[in-house]
Amino acid sequence: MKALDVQALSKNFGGLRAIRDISLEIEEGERRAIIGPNGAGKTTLFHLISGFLFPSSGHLSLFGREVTTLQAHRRAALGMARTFQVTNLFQKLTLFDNILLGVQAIKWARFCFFRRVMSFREIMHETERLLKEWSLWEKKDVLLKNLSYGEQRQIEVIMALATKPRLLLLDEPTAGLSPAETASVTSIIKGLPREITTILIEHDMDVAFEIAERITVLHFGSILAEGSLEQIKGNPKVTEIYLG
Amino acid sequence: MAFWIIQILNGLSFSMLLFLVAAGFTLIFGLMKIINIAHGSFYLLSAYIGLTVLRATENFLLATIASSIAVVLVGIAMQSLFLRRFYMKELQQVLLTFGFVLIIADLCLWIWGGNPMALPKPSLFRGSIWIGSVVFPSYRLFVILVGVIIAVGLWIFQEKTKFGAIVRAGVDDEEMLRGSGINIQMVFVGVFGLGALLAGIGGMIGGPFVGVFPGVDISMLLLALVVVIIGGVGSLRGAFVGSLFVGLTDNFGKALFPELSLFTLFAPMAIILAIRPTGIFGKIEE
Amino acid sequence: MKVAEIFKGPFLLPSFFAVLTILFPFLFSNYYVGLVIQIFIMAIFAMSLDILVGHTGLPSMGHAAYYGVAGYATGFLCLAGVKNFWLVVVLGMGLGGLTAAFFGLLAIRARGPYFMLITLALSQVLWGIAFKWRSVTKGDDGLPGIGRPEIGMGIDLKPDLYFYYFTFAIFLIVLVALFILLNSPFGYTLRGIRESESRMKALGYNVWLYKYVGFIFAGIFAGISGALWVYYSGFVNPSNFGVDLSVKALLMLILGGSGSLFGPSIGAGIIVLLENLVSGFTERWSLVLGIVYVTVIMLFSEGIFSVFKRGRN
Amino acid sequence: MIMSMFLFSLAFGNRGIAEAAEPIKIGYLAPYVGVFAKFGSDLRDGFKLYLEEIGNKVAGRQIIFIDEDTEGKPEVGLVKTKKLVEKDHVQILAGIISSGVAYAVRDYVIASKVPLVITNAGATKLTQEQRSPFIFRTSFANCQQDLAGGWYAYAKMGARKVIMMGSDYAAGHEKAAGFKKTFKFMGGEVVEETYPPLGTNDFAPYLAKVANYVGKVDRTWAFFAGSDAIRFVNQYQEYGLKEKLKLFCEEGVTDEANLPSQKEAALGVESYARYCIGHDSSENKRFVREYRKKYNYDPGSLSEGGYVGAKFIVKALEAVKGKIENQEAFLKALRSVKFEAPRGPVRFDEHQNVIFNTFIQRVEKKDGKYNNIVVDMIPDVDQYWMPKK
Repeated sequence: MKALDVQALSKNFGGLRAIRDISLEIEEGERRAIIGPNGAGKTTLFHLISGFLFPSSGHLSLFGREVTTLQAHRRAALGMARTFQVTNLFQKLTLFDNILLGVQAIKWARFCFFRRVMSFREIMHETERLLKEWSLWEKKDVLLKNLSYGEQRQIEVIMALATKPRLLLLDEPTAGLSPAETASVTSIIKGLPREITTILIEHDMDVAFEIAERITVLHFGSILAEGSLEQIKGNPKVTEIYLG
Repeated sequence: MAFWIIQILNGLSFSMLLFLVAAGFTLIFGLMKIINIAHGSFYLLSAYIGLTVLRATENFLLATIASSIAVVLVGIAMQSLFLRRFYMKELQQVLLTFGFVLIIADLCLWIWGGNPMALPKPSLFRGSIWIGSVVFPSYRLFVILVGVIIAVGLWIFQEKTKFGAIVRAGVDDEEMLRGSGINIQMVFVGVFGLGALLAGIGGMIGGPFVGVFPGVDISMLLLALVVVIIGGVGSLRGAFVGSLFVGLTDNFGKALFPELSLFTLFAPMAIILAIRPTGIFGKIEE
Repeated sequence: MKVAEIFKGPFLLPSFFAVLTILFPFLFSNYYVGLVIQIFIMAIFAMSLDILVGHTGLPSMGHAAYYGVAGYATGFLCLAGVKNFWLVVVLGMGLGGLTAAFFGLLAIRARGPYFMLITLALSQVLWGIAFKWRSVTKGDDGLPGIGRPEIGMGIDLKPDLYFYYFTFAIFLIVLVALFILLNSPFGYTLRGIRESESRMKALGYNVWLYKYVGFIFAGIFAGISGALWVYYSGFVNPSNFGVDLSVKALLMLILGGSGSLFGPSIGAGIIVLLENLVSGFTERWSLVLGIVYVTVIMLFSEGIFSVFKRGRN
Repeated sequence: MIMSMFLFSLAFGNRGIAEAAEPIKIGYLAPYVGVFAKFGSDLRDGFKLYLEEIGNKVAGRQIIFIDEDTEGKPEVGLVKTKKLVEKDHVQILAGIISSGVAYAVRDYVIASKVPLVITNAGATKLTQEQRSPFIFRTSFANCQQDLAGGWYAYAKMGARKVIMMGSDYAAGHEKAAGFKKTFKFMGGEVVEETYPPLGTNDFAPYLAKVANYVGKVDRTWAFFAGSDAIRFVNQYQEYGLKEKLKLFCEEGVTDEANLPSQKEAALGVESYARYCIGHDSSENKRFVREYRKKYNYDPGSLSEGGYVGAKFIVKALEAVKGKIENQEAFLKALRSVKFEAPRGPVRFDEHQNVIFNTFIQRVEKKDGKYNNIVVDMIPDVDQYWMPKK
């Protein structure tokens, strides 16, 4: 069954045609990277897939279900999670509360208003487990704004995983990280369970090749090339647009 | 027949006054995104200062100049010394303006007392003129004239001058304006001063028929709010159309079915709020 | 946390004040007892607003709308002979919530300054109706002669002393209710929305729905304070919808520190005391208040305790 | 919760005031802001004039006069009344201009058992269905002189059809009802009634409608108070209606307090009033002379209302030798006070509302000054007065 099926998708901002007639199919469990120079339309494509933007034309279906005009939170409820290129977390809340909101997002308990969160055992334990697994437990009471940029990038990924997604969209997860931090985030992503389909936007070619099995190259809003690592490495057009 | 002409002229004169007050209010909100609760206080202060100068010199023009200068200085001081510190923090700025309402209102009460007063009309427009079989005060025609002149002036300022273009850009996308290297704080001071000036002129124009009394600041603020919501937030065209609508509805409401008159003001506002929260010409801010 | 823990640790200071407020009426004249009743009622009103401002990041400038609706409901019911407090206050809360449900549909679409403008405008629509619909609301003269209610158990609320303890009890109930509401999953979600709506949407939360339900809760709790005020003063008129009331509630949050449990109550205490005691000393009390408000915002824009908090972390 | 600490230190132990010949505290409520501001200060000046005449002392006890501003708003009036009773512990309350404020404070005054002597607010029900032994009125009920006016318009002025314009608050509607009752009783017809809101600045829309009735009705009845009255009379002349459709209004419209701002616009306007400055009794001449000497402006009906209110209270205090604490005796004494006031003989009816003669007056200009002169007088008018057909 296809995790994501994109049919002739395009998006115009007034005169600017940001996404031109893109079709894309990603199998369940696959690890796809979308690469391309700045302004190729990578993040816009992500917004269209995740429902933050609605397409001018074309269709989009998630695990076989038509979602073209479905609101962002409804798509997330179908098992899609995403991270943001610019860190987008709850700065004035503690690390524990941040992850808790992720864990709670898929539980019915989230609507409860007459019992304190602490009384929901499974939410508290799940949050604790996640934090311990990522060895961040001792920083659980620190306000997020007091954590380093590197840690915050890591938490973006943890937050997405907290909702137990079937499809994970990662928007430049290693942007602005030191080589050591990049290595640790890359190994975390590689270590994800196989059944989670992962789509990765990456500016850095090496990271893309490290994680993904297939690559799609985007250029001025349309697909320049698509294929396995070897096909893309050997493709002259790809090297041309990168080396320019 | 004369009844309708009189009513339309009455309505128009009130509309022009509303336009002066609403135009400043909507400019300040459009660009700086704050609800200036102290906007009515400019009307109050200007009318009182104008009254004092008029009593001393009997010269309406001189009084208008004096009160306008005073009010603009107060406006600029309020923006550059206080509101500026809370740039991008709308809630704190709005609450600050509420503090100024209390200060200005009580100072005026202290200096000019609590007795409602009316400014004497300019000597040229004291009489009344005949329209058909009915008499109509000439001062109200003067008010309509001043309103139209200022409306045209503002239109030219906004469409033709450089500062006008900057203000329009700011209203549309303030972040972009900041990005383009223009000193945004100077633009804010300019707009706040202009808003104060307009409300100040409104105070002088409204002085003779609406009068000046403790509480007129809040009632003027509410009227400006109704005009801006109906006409469209942040747009001068909206303020003009809104003030025409409100001025005429209020006037005909009072004349034809008086017991509902205030309600005829708020009902259209409620309807427009339900359909299009930022008014006819306003921009939807999702 | 079991109940016992509540009165240990962080709750030591507030429980000391609780005991003090119980002894209070025996130490002060009826006038100050009346003042503290006003503080309790205003604290409930400010706490209800804080659901929106402090926890959801929605700066409502028309919160007096629900306070006034519940006030008029109390007035009409009482004049129609309904004496039972619980029935009236539940109806007041219901009407407050209903008004918020209707206004929420209009206001929640907008954001930040536009949200402030629309909520302000909506509350003034109700002011206009109350002021103008003379045949029903008696306009500016309002509805006088609203007696104190009966709460069963044979307690007569006419003397301010009993009404004092009754209002204090309602204040505590609201405090605990809000403590639970704001620490429930729903409360956490509201704070998540305050911090970043887009992140919450990406996690799968229906952000509009939570804001809407939060808006209704704020209306319901505001209804309690609206009803209590009318029972305390025995009078309601269009000023119960006043702009000054909505703005004063915002000031209480800024002063006491929004987003905290006791912030709104502290802010309410300071402002009610300021208004009544300052007017006792000088005829220019409104000028003094204006200056105090401006100075407070300039110095403690995150609330009076932000100065200490800044030091701590 | 810091307010408990704050209060604890502030007000501990303010009980137990020294015994000696305790002063008598009178709490006074009047508006010094807004539409009724001028009326408020007139009412206080008249009240204080009498207190000064008796040296602020009754039976050896000092009188302390504590003054609070109601801003003419019912909710503010209630808060200030509570402050006077609970904080200042006043023994008598007096004043109140607006009927709205009077209704708002009624229940609290009765509950706290402090006698209230209303020196202006004509709220009718307070001395009728909602009367109480604690509430007295020395000014007028909101239909009292209007009943006489309605009869006079029909019987003496020959008016058959009128239009009516009143201020849209308690007093406006109650006074209109009084005038309508006797005018219709005599056979007159009220063609139209309009009630512009209190504090209307711009009467233009209403006056344009009045212009339609020129030649179709005999009189325009009007009741507005304070600054509304000033604007109404001025704009009535501005729209050229003064000559074409004569006004016949309640005294508040062309009261002495308003004449300096109305001047020419009020000349010749007739009204019915409980007090007229032109009344030539020795007591009135003395009062007018003293008032002008102390405040150098002309006393209007509000000034006289304040003066008479103070005299009623002091006369009752003298009757009980200053023992205000014996409330039963004080109230009984107050009920039976009778004396010759500037407006003429005054006494209370059994519902504790004052009885007086009603004047018909007209504004005349004499050596540059505008004043009301007496045209006619209807004796002994009380709040239930009806003409004999």
